[in-house]
Amino acid sequence: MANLTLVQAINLALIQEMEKDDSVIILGQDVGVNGGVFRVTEGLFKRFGPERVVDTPLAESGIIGTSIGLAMAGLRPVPEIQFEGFLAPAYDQLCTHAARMRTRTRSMFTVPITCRVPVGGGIHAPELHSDSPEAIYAHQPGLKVVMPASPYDAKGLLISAIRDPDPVIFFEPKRLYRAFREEVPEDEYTVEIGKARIVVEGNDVTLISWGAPVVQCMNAIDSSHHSIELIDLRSICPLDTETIVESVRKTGRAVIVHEAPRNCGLGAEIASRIMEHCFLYLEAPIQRVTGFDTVMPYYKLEQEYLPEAHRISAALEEVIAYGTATGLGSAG
Amino acid sequence: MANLTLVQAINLALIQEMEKDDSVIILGQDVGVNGGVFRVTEGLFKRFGPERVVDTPLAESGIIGTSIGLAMAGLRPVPEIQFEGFLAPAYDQLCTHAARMRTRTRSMFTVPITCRVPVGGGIHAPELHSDSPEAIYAHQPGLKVVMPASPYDAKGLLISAIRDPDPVIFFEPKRLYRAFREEVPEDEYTVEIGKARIVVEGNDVTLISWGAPVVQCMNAIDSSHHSIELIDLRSICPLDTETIVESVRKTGRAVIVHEAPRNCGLGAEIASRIMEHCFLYLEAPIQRVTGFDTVMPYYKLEQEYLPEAHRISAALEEVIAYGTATGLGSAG
Amino acid sequence: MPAKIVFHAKIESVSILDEQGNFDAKLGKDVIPDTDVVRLYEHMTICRQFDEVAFKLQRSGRMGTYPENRGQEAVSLGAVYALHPDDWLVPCYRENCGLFWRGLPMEYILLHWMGDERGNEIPRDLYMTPQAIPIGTQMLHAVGLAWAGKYRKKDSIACAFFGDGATSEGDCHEALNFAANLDLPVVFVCQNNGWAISVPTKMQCSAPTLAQRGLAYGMECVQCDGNDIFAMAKVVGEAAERARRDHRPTFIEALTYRLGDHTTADDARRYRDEAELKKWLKRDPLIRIRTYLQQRKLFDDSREKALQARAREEVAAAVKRAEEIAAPTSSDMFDWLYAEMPGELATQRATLRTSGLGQDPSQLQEQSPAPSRNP
Amino acid sequence: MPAKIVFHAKIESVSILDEQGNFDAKLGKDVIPDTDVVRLYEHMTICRQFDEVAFKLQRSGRMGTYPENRGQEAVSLGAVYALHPDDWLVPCYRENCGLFWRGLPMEYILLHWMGDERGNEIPRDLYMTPQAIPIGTQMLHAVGLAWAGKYRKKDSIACAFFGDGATSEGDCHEALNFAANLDLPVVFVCQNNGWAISVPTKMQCSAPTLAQRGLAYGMECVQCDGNDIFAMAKVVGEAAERARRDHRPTFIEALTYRLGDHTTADDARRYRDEAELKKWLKRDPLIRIRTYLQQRKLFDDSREKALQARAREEVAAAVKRAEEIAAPTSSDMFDWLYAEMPGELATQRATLRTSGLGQDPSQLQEQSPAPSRNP
Ligand SMILES: Cc1ncc(C[n+]2csc(CCOP(=O)(O)OP(=O)(O)O)c2C)c(N)n1
Ligand SMILES: Cc1ncc(C[n+]2csc(CCOP(=O)(O)OP(=O)(O)O)c2C)c(N)n1
Ligand SMILES: [Mg+2]
Ligand SMILES: [Mg+2]
Repeated sequence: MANLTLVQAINLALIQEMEKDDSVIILGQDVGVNGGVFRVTEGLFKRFGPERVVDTPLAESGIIGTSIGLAMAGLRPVPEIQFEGFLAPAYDQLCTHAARMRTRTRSMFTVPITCRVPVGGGIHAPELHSDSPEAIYAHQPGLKVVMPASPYDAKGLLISAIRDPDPVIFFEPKRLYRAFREEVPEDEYTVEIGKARIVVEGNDVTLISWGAPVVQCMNAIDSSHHSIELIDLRSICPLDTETIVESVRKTGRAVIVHEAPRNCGLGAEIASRIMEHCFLYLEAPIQRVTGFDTVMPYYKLEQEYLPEAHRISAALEEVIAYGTATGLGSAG
Repeated sequence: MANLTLVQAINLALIQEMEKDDSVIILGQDVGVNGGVFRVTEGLFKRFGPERVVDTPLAESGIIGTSIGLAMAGLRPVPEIQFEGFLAPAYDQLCTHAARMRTRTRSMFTVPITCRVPVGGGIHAPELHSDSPEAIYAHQPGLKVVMPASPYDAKGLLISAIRDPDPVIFFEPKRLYRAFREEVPEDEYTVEIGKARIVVEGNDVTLISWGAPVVQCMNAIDSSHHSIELIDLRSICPLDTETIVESVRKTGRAVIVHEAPRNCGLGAEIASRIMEHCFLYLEAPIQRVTGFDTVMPYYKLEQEYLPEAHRISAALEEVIAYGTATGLGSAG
Repeated sequence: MPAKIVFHAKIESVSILDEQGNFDAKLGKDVIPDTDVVRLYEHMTICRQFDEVAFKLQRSGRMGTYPENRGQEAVSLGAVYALHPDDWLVPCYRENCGLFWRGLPMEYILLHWMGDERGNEIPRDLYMTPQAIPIGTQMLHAVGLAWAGKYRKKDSIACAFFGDGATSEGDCHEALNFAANLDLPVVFVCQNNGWAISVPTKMQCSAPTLAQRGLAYGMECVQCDGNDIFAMAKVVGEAAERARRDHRPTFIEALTYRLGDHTTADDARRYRDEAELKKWLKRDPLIRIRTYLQQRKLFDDSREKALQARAREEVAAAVKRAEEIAAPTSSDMFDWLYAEMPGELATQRATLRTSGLGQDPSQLQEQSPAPSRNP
Repeated sequence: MPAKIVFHAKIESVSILDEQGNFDAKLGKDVIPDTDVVRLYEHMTICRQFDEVAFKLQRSGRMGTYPENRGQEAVSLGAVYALHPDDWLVPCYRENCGLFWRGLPMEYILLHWMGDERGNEIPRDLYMTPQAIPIGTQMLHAVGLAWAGKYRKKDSIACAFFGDGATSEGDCHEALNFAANLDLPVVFVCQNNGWAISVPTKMQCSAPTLAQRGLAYGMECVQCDGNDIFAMAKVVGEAAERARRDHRPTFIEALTYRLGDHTTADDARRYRDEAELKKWLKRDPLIRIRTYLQQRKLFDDSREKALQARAREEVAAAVKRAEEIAAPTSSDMFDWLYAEMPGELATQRATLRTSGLGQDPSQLQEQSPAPSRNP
């Protein structure tokens, strides 16, 4: 066991997978000597050499497109995209090819790439360094999308992602990179893709989030006297509907929290699934505490944009109170 | 009045706006002499000349990126992207720049472009010629997204889009291009962006769709003995929540139909809004009849993938029956 | 020296067997032995027949959109002829002739255009990727495939095919740039057939040649007569050697012409000058190679007749094989998305529905309406 | 002629005032009158002061990430000097010196990096677009702006600035290709400063020059000493004339060097050789122009002293202006999304919430629980 930050946990996972399997190679901008702009690949260039840790030209479509080719030939590339805003130029290669190659060729070709991408706001970065595009990639069948919220999960999920035979977008909440440390086993282990984690058990309401806002959810729980169940999704796609449904069937209420804009965000999908599966159990409308339906502002206003604890608390209180005052508890 | 197909209605709208305003120019692949691969711009090259109807290099990011520059300088470019699958290379320019320019510059620069894109399946086209990416663009604040389902709306919406001071993605359901004719006023008129259309009034259930599946919805209604209210969204973003909510508060039940995969599709957003606004009125879980959460198959199976009338009918029947048998009508 | 020259370049154009049947013996020496020329001619003839039949299949409603390859056969054939059997072929959709030469059964191409993914289920030992529909995107895959070969210290390289239109896409540039800067063994073969649907090449590249695209990357680049199978074989052979030996990429502009419409959905008469077509009909690669053989008495009319019969037979057999394959079943849509099927998708597969899945009917029986959980 | 030469090219590199202070009188004739050289020097000095102060603002927590411009001032300044006041400037983020010369108040740049969109609310009569964060994307906007000018038969052109790294992006290629093939009046100025964060230029372009990127498009292209304001002004001036006269674009590679870290978030010592930096410190464009002035007695130490004082004052005043601007209010997030605010967004703005919006509390009073609508 070591007490690691999220950055360190990812770094450790990369080292272990690279030692184990020489088909794993890293490519991207500044991943080599510089160790990545967030230092996630620190030390890897020295350890594994320039053939396995490769600085590429500044071209995201190129990074993903060549990774697809590398993967089609049997390697397991782990491309890094520097910020989620710069995943956009690779959208085409990801959705048009990576996601479809197995289907298109009936498994004759597969694309086992793990595309690492720092994600989200809260670090006072410039424009396009603070977005949360996970719903975009979840909407594309054929991709898997994960986002850990803790060092432990980061290591286990990354190892799963690298070993996964299909393309995985591995979003790293940059606000949590060094936010806290956690005991992380030194040996390799996996966290299953597609399984959510119940962070806190509770009975009054189910709180669902992923990535950096999980910490905000914890803060909201800490300041509440209600019994709140917190689910950290970890996997965006596939989504662990079962864990969510089971919880909401218990609590009858749900609040979903994410940084992306509300409109067509992942919250909508989760709310819809809950509604479909828990219709008869719902005691209040499911609430979404999310980024606003406007462009992520420059950093002076980012805190106002993000779903911080006070906004989560307000929604929790409201959802819990819903119906009780007027005796409509069983009306929903 | 003229009896026009959807293609002809769009063509007419383009002609009228170009005659009225010389800041409107058309650019794209094959839009010139060839009149577009679907012949939407037929005759325009001859009528307006090579300076206003411009064949460009084969590069979608380039088409949208230069359109952004043209618009920033005060023109109103109407770029055509040949198929929705090839909108993907322009995703970055659309979401990173077109959508954000006004916000980023506090209206000092604006991007009044109308990006025309054929969309959807059903015409036995090759791979990547049959997708429905509307939710992707709706998730990006700053874009507007529309999709007409009739010649009348096509003309009116296109004129609105061209005059709109902000970027609009104008999706054209290719399956409807020549599917039927409709009386279309010869004079110019607008259909307001952001307003849905109630196609058929009814009381038992609200059926919500847009684009080509609207026709499938009509077929389902024709074969049903229930009183079904059909809403054609027309605008994907902004979404006409009011019309939807009003209808569902009346019917208590809703079915949403779209071609895109279900996961994180627009149906999820609509269902969530209904649930938020109509919670106490809902008598059955809202249902989504959509494309499956798999890659749009090659055309031999496309009919099985698309939400055709029989699948819509099944959902309608089920939703209407829900709760009635067991007397749980008011439980939802 | 205030305004000094810091870079010099020139582009060569290679032709061996020209339109008039003149053969450059020096350049053409040992490029293709006579017996192979016969085989290549026969193969091209069969491909031409394939093209005609495919066109008719579309016209008679037995197949979807089809892009004729007619007139461009020598490009991919000459290239594939010059490559090793385990060099990656990364085609667009006008390389049937080269793909068939490598060993792809013809029914694969038919199945693809018949809207069936099984047309892309290409045996891995053929070392070819499926046809690429989104223009300009596949060259990056070639770069990755070549990179993997280099990483594994294999002798194999990758050869990407694409049109003149494709060179306008950003991905094309990124592919060339990656290959050049990372020293990767890729042969880029641009089929400049004069058109991208209705848009002439000069709107993709107003420079004197497309070959000079490669200069931007410090890459070897060369133009050649794409209707001249000798020139193709020679130029690609040299490029392949450079790739294998030095891990350096090459950009080849093959001058050719699309004798047909863009696809069966197109009507080139709307935008193309008949005179241009006529000029190029005379440059048909098939005529040229036939002339070569005739001049050298390597082929005659009776062999031609037999060949035509064989072509008809082989293509008909391929059509039969393609049409006899049972239609895909709806479950096929779901079965190839991931290695393991997620639960929700399995439900969709089992029910063929996206609605109603959450309405566990047992809820209605077992549950009393929404119990209140509040204190 | 079987292997004939079909294209020839060469790239020139232009230098007028070199590192040693040698001035090429012939090439440099009439490029910049002496009085202007003094003004340009003064301006550069103020910009250098701005850069230092901005760096410190970041270090002391008063500003976010900042990319130093130090060492690259002559590139944008020489370019903007050579352009007309209504020629579009389309910068990246190392063109402060040129933007300030055009008239952008310094506080705009500060506000931008202070995380405030008002830093981009640039008066339209300055004809400049906001700084571009996504690398390589803005050149396409320059192409569109130039196109609009041509369409409107205006005399104005567009000048795009970008780094060596940016030339690897597909969008860069598409921009160059559009400009070349559509005959658009654009001047592309590539600031080759040796690095893209930690990645050296040779990984963006392994060709001998970056200038030759332009050869791919049949575009005029030239290299020049970017730390030589005379060379910059001359080369850009000629390119601008070509654009105005012939509507032809030009690709200019300006050789310069990033004397600082990539941004304040970077530490170049991790990847950069100290010796390289030392070499370039001697080529500082500010030193060079100062030497020129001194040789010609156009400037002296007392003026220098006064200038330094003025620089401190002006920059301090700009900082004051930037910091005095009241913080944005949360409604600012919503107010600039569309010309007209959609209803749902207005609700979000009014409530600053995304939850609870649909829970019309009146429902609870007015409605009896979900009435059954079924017969
Ligand atoms: C990214 C993308 N944009 C547009 C299209 C539509 N399209 C199909 S083929 C074609 C022209 C391709 O021209 P070229 O690359 O010269 O190849 P050719 O057809 O001439 O062989 C176009 C525009 C596409 N398939 N992909
Ligand atoms: C599309 C994109 N990818 C990555 C980044 C992250 N990034 C910011 S600056 C930079 C390097 C840019 O290098 P260059 O173009 O040479 O400009 P310079 O900083 O040297 O002036 C990178 C990779 C970005 N901003 N945009
Ligand atoms: Mg072509
Ligand atoms: Mg640089």
